Amino acid sequence: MAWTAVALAADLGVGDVAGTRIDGEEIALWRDAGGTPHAFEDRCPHRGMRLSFGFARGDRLACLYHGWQFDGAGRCRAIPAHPDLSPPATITLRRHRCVERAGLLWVAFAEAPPPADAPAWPVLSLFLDRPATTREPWRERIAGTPLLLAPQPRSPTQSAWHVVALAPPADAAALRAALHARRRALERFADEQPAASERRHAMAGSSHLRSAREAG
Amino acid sequence: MRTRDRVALDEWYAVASADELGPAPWPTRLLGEDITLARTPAGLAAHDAAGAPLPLRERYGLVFTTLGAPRGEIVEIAEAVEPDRRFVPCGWTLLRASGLRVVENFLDMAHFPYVHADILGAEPRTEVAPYRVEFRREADELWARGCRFWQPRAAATDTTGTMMEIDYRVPSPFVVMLYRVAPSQPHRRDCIALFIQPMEATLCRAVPLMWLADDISTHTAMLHFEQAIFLQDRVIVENQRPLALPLDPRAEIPTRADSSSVAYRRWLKEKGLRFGTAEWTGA
Amino acid sequence: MIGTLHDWELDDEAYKVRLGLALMGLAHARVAVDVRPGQETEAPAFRARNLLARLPLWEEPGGVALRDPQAILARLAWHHDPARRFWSEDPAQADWLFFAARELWAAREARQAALFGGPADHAPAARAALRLLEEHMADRGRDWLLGAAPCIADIACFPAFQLSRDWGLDHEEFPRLRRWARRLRALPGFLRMPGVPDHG
Amino acid sequence: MDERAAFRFAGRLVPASFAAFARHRAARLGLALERLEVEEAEARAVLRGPAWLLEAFVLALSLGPLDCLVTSAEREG
Repeated sequence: MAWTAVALAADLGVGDVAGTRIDGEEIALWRDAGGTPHAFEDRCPHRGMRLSFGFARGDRLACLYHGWQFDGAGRCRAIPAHPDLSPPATITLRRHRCVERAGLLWVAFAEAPPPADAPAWPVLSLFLDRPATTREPWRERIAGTPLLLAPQPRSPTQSAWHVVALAPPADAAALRAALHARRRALERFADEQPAASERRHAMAGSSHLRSAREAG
Repeated sequence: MRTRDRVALDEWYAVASADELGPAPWPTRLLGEDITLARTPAGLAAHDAAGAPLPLRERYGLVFTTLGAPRGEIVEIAEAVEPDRRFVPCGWTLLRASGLRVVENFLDMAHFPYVHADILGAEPRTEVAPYRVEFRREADELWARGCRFWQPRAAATDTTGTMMEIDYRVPSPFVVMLYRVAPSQPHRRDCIALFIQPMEATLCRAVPLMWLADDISTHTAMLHFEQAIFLQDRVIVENQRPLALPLDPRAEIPTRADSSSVAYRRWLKEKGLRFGTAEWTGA
Repeated sequence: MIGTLHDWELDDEAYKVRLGLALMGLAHARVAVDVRPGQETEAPAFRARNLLARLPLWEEPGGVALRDPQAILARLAWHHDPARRFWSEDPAQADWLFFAARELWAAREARQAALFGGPADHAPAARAALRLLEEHMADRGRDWLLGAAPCIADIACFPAFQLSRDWGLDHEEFPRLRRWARRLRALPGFLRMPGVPDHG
Repeated sequence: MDERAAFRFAGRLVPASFAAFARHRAARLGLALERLEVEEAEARAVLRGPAWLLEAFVLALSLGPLDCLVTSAEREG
């Protein structure tokens, strides 16, 4: 499966910027003023700042550090430190393929036929402290509602499921409750594995907090 | 484990504020090694992880030590002995970043309108005018001179905005300073120094010290101004990729505004420093 | 001038009150307190006014003195804001104020440790609390914690989420909180603090 | 407004890696690299492009790839 779902389409509004990961690769997602979603390498080519900390300006994404602006094609369009100069077309960042299908945002690192589209109703994204067990989306009926569940391997120890309904949910509250219960059960199971290192990784930054403790 | 980077070892590092040390052992970390400080009846004492005593110096209200054999001295700051200076030590902050990234960020002006919006810079006045980089071979220091940047609120006293003039000084790899025209006493220069304690390659503590020419602001106003600025910078250096400072420029695109950044990396490369760089392999 | 806030720009608890004052547009006085490195909150003069020896501290001319940010927000929203725009009639407002005070306290501890060093690792508990908040927002499917309008519970819960990157927790796992925080940042009068941008 | 500029770099250079980096950087900045000669103690390059990008080129090359130590980077014409 070349395409990976990374978010519900409804969770990335116009002008939103968000960070995500596929197999540990950091990605900046953003949606431009025209409604088109984009997925960039989460790193400004200027000085390495994560672009997921940046901000959307119309049809461009600006880096928080020095305000360098990139258009939807990933091309640098403005360098504020040199406001009168126009950046050459060769200054670009790494951009991934990004499409909106079946109420989900999908990202691919390589060319592949786009995922199937279908009418869909947003449900929620579940973020799990356990690895993805599959890369293939699957269909399942939960609480009387037919669902599409699209897995996202985020890191060796963390994943997400992005869930949309393929028909208007019969009982939305029951559906969400069932999904949260599923997540809790899966994580409990993961906790029973000999996976101390997994939990350590699950908490980004905990290692520096431990070192901070040593610092007194 | 203590780094084997000789260049990093042979420097003095600020590791504590003098007034926070008491008789109780005070553990901290330097260049990958646990060290312990204390103030005993006989005076200040420190030892490394193996229990060997470490040399100590007290200056500017800070306690300095080294794990190696420094050839240089702790930086001389002339403003520190001017009696009418307002001395503002700003306290220590932890940063999950290479101390070298922190120095490089301190040298940078182009980020003012974005990271310190409406304080040290504001759109649309984002231009970085040309400035001069100087390698002072005799003192082994790096300077960036004649820097100018439009600042809407350069200091606690400033309410109208000013074209700020700044000189930057890097006296050693983990210490960085600036001199800027004092907004309320334009014939004098404020002095701000940042002392960094590299704990691990990508973890450090830092303490800003200021010697200001300012008869107007309260001590706390000057302190809070600087602390807010520093926390805004912390967001940046904790989220650069890689966290360590790349000495190889291939992955980045410096332009003229980044001259001081390039000069700093070149100076580190020439010294052979590796701890805290992206090229550091762990030994 | 309805009162005086004892404040530090870097303090996330005091920020709740600052933000509330700004959103409600209430004129007030501020006293800047040198918490670090001056330890003024530990000094007898401050302790005499707040036994907890921490920020915030809110004092009114009539003698009212409050130290819990949730309590101060409630006072501002009910008593001082004539239109009571940030007071919710929903009894759950109190529940979420206590959530901010109790469950999200771990986020404050985690941030303190990340910024200044400290003895305890509260990050897992803080993350767990933020996951509950995300779950609530996802189930609610509405714009604000209690429904159609922002209230003081939103203000009280906001800093713990917005500042989580200060202690190494990215916003990746919290799509609904991210959108909620963006809505909050767009409110008229919104006030930023270091770590809280007002753009985007 | 393009201009043509010649640069001279001196230092301890590893010719293959210095040349590869120079080509890479010229391409990154959209500059035409018209001539490049690299020896162990010095390198010369002639490029065409906008002045500020020529400046960015010489800046990046003054740091150089990791295995090279550039001691001076000057424009010759």
